[in-house]
Amino acid sequence: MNWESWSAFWDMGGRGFFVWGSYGALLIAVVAELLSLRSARKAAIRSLHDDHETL
Amino acid sequence: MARTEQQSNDKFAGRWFWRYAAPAAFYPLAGKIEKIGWVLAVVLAAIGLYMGFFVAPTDATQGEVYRVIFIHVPAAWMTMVIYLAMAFWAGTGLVLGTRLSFMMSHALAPTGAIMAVVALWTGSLWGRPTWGTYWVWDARITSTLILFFLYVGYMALSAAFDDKKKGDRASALIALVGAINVPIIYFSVKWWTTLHQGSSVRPGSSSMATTMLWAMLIMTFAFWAYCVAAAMHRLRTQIIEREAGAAWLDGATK
Amino acid sequence: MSLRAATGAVFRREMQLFARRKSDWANPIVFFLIVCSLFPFAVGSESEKLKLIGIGVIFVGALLASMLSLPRLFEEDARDGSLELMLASSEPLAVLILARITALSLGLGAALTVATPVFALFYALPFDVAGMLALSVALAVPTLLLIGAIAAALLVSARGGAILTAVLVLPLTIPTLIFGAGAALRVLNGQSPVAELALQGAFLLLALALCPLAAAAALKISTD
Amino acid sequence: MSLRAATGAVFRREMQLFARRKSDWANPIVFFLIVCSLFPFAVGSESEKLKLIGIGVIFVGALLASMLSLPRLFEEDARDGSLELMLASSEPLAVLILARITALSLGLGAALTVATPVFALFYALPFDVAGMLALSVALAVPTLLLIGAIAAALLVSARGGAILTAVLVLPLTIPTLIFGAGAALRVLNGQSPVAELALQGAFLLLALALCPLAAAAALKISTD
Amino acid sequence: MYCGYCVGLGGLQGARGFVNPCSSLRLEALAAERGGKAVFTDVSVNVEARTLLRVLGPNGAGKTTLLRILAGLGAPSAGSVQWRAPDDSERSPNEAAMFAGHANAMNEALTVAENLSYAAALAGIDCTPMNLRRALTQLGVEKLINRRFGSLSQGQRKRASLARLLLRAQAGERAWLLDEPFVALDTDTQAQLAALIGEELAAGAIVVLTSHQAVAINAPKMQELML
Amino acid sequence: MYCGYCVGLGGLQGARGFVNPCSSLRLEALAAERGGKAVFTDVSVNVEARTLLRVLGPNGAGKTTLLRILAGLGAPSAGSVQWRAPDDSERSPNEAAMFAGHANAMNEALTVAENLSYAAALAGIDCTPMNLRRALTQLGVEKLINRRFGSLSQGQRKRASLARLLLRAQAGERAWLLDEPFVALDTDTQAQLAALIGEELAAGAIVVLTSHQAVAINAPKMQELML
Ligand code: HEM
Ligand SMILES: Nc1ncnc2c1ncn2[C@@H]1O[C@H](COP(=O)(O)OP(=O)(O)OP(=O)(O)O)[C@@H](O)[C@H]1O
Ligand SMILES: Nc1ncnc2c1ncn2[C@@H]1O[C@H](COP(=O)(O)OP(=O)(O)OP(=O)(O)O)[C@@H](O)[C@H]1O
Ligand SMILES: [Mg+2]
Ligand SMILES: [Mg+2]
Repeated sequence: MNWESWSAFWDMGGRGFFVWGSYGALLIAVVAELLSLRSARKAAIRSLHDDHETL
Repeated sequence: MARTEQQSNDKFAGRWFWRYAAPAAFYPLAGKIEKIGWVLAVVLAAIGLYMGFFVAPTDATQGEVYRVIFIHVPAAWMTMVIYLAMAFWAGTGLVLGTRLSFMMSHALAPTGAIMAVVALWTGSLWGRPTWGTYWVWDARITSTLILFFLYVGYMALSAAFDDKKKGDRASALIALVGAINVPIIYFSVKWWTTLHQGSSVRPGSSSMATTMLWAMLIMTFAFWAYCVAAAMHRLRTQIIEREAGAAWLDGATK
Repeated sequence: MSLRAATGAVFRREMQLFARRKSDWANPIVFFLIVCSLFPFAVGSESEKLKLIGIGVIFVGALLASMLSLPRLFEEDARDGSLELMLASSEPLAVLILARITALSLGLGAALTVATPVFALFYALPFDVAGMLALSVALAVPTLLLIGAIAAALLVSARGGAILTAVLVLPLTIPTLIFGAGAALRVLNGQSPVAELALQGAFLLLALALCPLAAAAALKISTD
Repeated sequence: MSLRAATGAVFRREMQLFARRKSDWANPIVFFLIVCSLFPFAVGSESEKLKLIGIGVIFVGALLASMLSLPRLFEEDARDGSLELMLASSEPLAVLILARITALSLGLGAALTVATPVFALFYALPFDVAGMLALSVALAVPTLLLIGAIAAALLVSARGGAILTAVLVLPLTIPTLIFGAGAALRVLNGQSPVAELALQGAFLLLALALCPLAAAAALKISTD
Repeated sequence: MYCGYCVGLGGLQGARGFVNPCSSLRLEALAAERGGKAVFTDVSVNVEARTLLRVLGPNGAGKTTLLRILAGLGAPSAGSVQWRAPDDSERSPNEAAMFAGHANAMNEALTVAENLSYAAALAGIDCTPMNLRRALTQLGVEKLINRRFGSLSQGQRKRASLARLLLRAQAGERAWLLDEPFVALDTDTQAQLAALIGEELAAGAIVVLTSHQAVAINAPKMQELML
Repeated sequence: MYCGYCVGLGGLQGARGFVNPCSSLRLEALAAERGGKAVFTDVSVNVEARTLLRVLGPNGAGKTTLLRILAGLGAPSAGSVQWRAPDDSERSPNEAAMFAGHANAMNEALTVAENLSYAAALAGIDCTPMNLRRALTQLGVEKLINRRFGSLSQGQRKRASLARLLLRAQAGERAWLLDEPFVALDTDTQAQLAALIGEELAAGAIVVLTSHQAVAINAPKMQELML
């Protein structure tokens, strides 16, 4: 095991900002992409059924 | 002139490729691939991150900060791989006239651009403690930035057409033009960095422990799985948008 | 024979337009001049500083000026319908496009090339550097117009305007920029610019070979 | 009350358009990013040089990006006829134009302001300079859009495009450029930027008072 | 569909705060120029409420030019245009009339509802969701209310943009200035629009119309103006 | 104005090096798409020399789309278009036909002569000054030959741009594809153009025409195509 404690883990040998800044950005990017995927799908299905009504 | 899908279908009738070139046939298959992708991404990321943070040792020269590598390198690789895949499908679409090929390249582009941003961001954060600066005009870095521009140009162009079909073909062409330019740009930038060498610190390569390497490889596969799943999801959304009115969709989306 | 007649007609018409409408080449020059003169305001006017940035500013200014002239290639023709004459012609479209780009390169390229050494003096650059910069610009403008023609052709039927053209074209011009400005930098540093000039020439030849074909395909896509 | 309703509607519509068409603000930002990253290729990547030109390049880049967004103000509306709704309204045209420019300034200005400090990293600028530069850009973009609206209104019915807009607008923005870049330069040199900021604010107020009236007059001239 | 204000109660304050819903229109010795050349001169005409004014003339005679002047979009080179309320007070063109020209005046990126409420706000109309829905229903396109305008077919677009005319709080309240309104409409929609024009006239409005097509309109009163 | 090549001497080399001045046109199971949607399908028709083909249909039926395909400006989504010389050899659309669409295809900064000789060169026509003058004279605008196109009135513009059709070395040599040619013409010019079409037909040409206006044309043979 590399880490003595959780605080050592978060500290990353004094480079926590850089390491967690990177992983955090990845997390934000992934979450944002997933949300946009989901909202795009919802919008597509909604307009699909709208179309059916007007046809 | 590109052949139309109808003509192509006649000519190649019966081959598996053409069977799945029809959106209706590919829709369920894409759904299955997507599901497998999500599962693999989560499982592999869990294993890779565990190995990266808890098994792989501290790097002798860089300390803990090197752990950025487990996401930086996969993201950088995906940036390039996705661009190639995108250009490949764009070319296929232009040559064979299959709708699904264009949809495939549209589905890949946003994920590729996001990967470029992740590679640039993580690289910058890594650069500060290792090279003392967030940004260096290094060949590899600069090419990633330009690749990001090419992604954005592709997406902006396809959004600029009201006529979807035109947008498909136009952006496919620009994807191919970009793909031809990528190596030219890479070597030009490389030449340029040697021309201006001196002040900037150059990325050194450190020999890696095998556990580090394994963690990185597993994370790379996790990124692959994620990108495939995201692209398949986007592809299915596009099929829904574009095939509106087709009878088979009613059952598929209920 | 008929191909020669058609190409000749395209080229001649472009030249007539240049002669008839002074603003077609005057505006890009003025734009170039303005961009070049903005930087001293923002950077400060010490000649040492200016010398450092001069080459870059002038080269980027020339790139932007020729990029903003790109709509001239097909936009007006698409509006008044004369683009269809070119599209309907039985002569190869790529050759006709090449004739157009050649004419535009000669007109715009000559104007920018002549203006370059003048602006170089603003930036306190020595004569030999100014000359080399003019040569670089003369080689770079046709390359940029060739690459840009693809984007201009695609955007004939799209919304987006100058800014989208720039987003599509500028990244592709980075190699030209590197070697174009590089040649002048070499001269500034007392080195030989031959390698850079050779590479610029190679890019121009490559663009000559590929871009008209791509632009023709693009035009067919966007006017279909 | 009806004036409030009309101005509110103009402002809201502009914001809806921003939300609906991501490319309206994404493309200018990418253009800005590309222009900022062109200069190092032409000037060299030594951080000392870059620091020198960084402020100027970023400021000019922001100016060009907002200038190239100007057609968005009236061009599309003129094409689809909705400009006539604004012209026919009994509310004062200048106020309606001001609402539009305000919305565009908020959208584009915010995007450019957020992007500025990031790009400052390319040029190895320290954090405090990056912050001041962002503030300067935030003040300069509305000023530029206000001045530019006059040109955009005049060019609604003219041929000439982006390059003519640039030729008309850029010279008028030189004071903004001098003091905007000046404020950041002061911080870089460890001095106080208060005077420059005050002047920038004064320009903005002056533009706010005069430009909408001039743009309204220009729009009436060019659509008559 | 009878406009009480107009005929009997001119000048009386309406229930929802509306004054003088109908107008009359007077052109005096009107002349116009385009690009420095006279298009028409000395046009004088007097139009009362409930009247259909057909503007006739060949291409380039200045019909569009005239309608734009009536809408306050252009200035005459001589003469005057006066919109008057029944109590003879003057009204601005924007309060008195709505103009529908060749273009749809709808942005393709916005929804039908967003476009229409923008148009209403600029015309000084207080556009309630109910008004909006009613207007679209009258044209048979209420289902499209939240669709992006750019995603509609040509016919749907034309109908949705005509709904702008029906947003007024009360029928007959405003004059309609229609420049070639039947262009690009199929015969059903042409008839429907003609009926709407008829109703608006009956409710007290003035309608000024240019059209190269001969569509029958049931008008209480009719005048013609040859340019 | 009689085309000898066409009727009696098909395939013979003409005096100035022209082969097969007239054409026939065959459409087979033609279908077209715009923006991914089918506009028309399965159009088959056979047109011989000296025939006027009227293409009919409501707005949006695909008339313009069809004419552009015939001119080689668009690709069909299925089926084929064949232009054939009388000796049955295939010809390219550009050799066989001239297309005149809604736009004038003339640049405003250039003179009439410059515009027309550009158009001729691209159409593969050897345009002598005599040809050019004759074409303009036939339309009554020979005085305008050296005027800047932008300085002409709408009617003059239309006439000058129609001169493009008359530049061919010999009457009847090329088919004419005319998309709404009578729009914006006054009645005199309409009659004049109708007469020119009649002459060209008599000389052996095919003319394909779309028009919402009913203008009488004196055609040797007439076919209709309903879309
Ligand atoms: C094509 C894109 C890229 C690839 C394939 C890539 C790949 C790699 C690899 C394999 C490493 C670890 C091996 C080594 O230390 O050399 C690495 C390290 C690094 N990369 Fe990247 N990278 C890319 C883009 C970037 C970008 C865009 C940035 C910065 C914005 C960046 C910054 C860094 C830094 C700071 C390191 C650590 C260097 C060191 O160990 O001294 N990289 N990259
Ligand atoms: N923007 C303009 N600049 C200069 N002249 C113009 C302009 N628009 C129109 N004209 C001229 O003004 C005159 C009147 O044009 P107008 O559009 O009012 O005619 P119209 O009667 O509506 O014709 P149509 O039946 O074709 O709609 C025409 O001679 C035309 O050439
Ligand atoms: N650029 C385009 N992109 C997408 N669809 C188009 C485009 N141009 C036309 N269409 C569509 O193609 C169909 C056929 O159009 P076309 O112009 O051929 O009709 P048309 O018969 O000539 O009509 P009109 O009588 O109005 O001239 C229409 O439904 C139209 O909406
Ligand atoms: Mg009109
Ligand atoms: Mg048509």
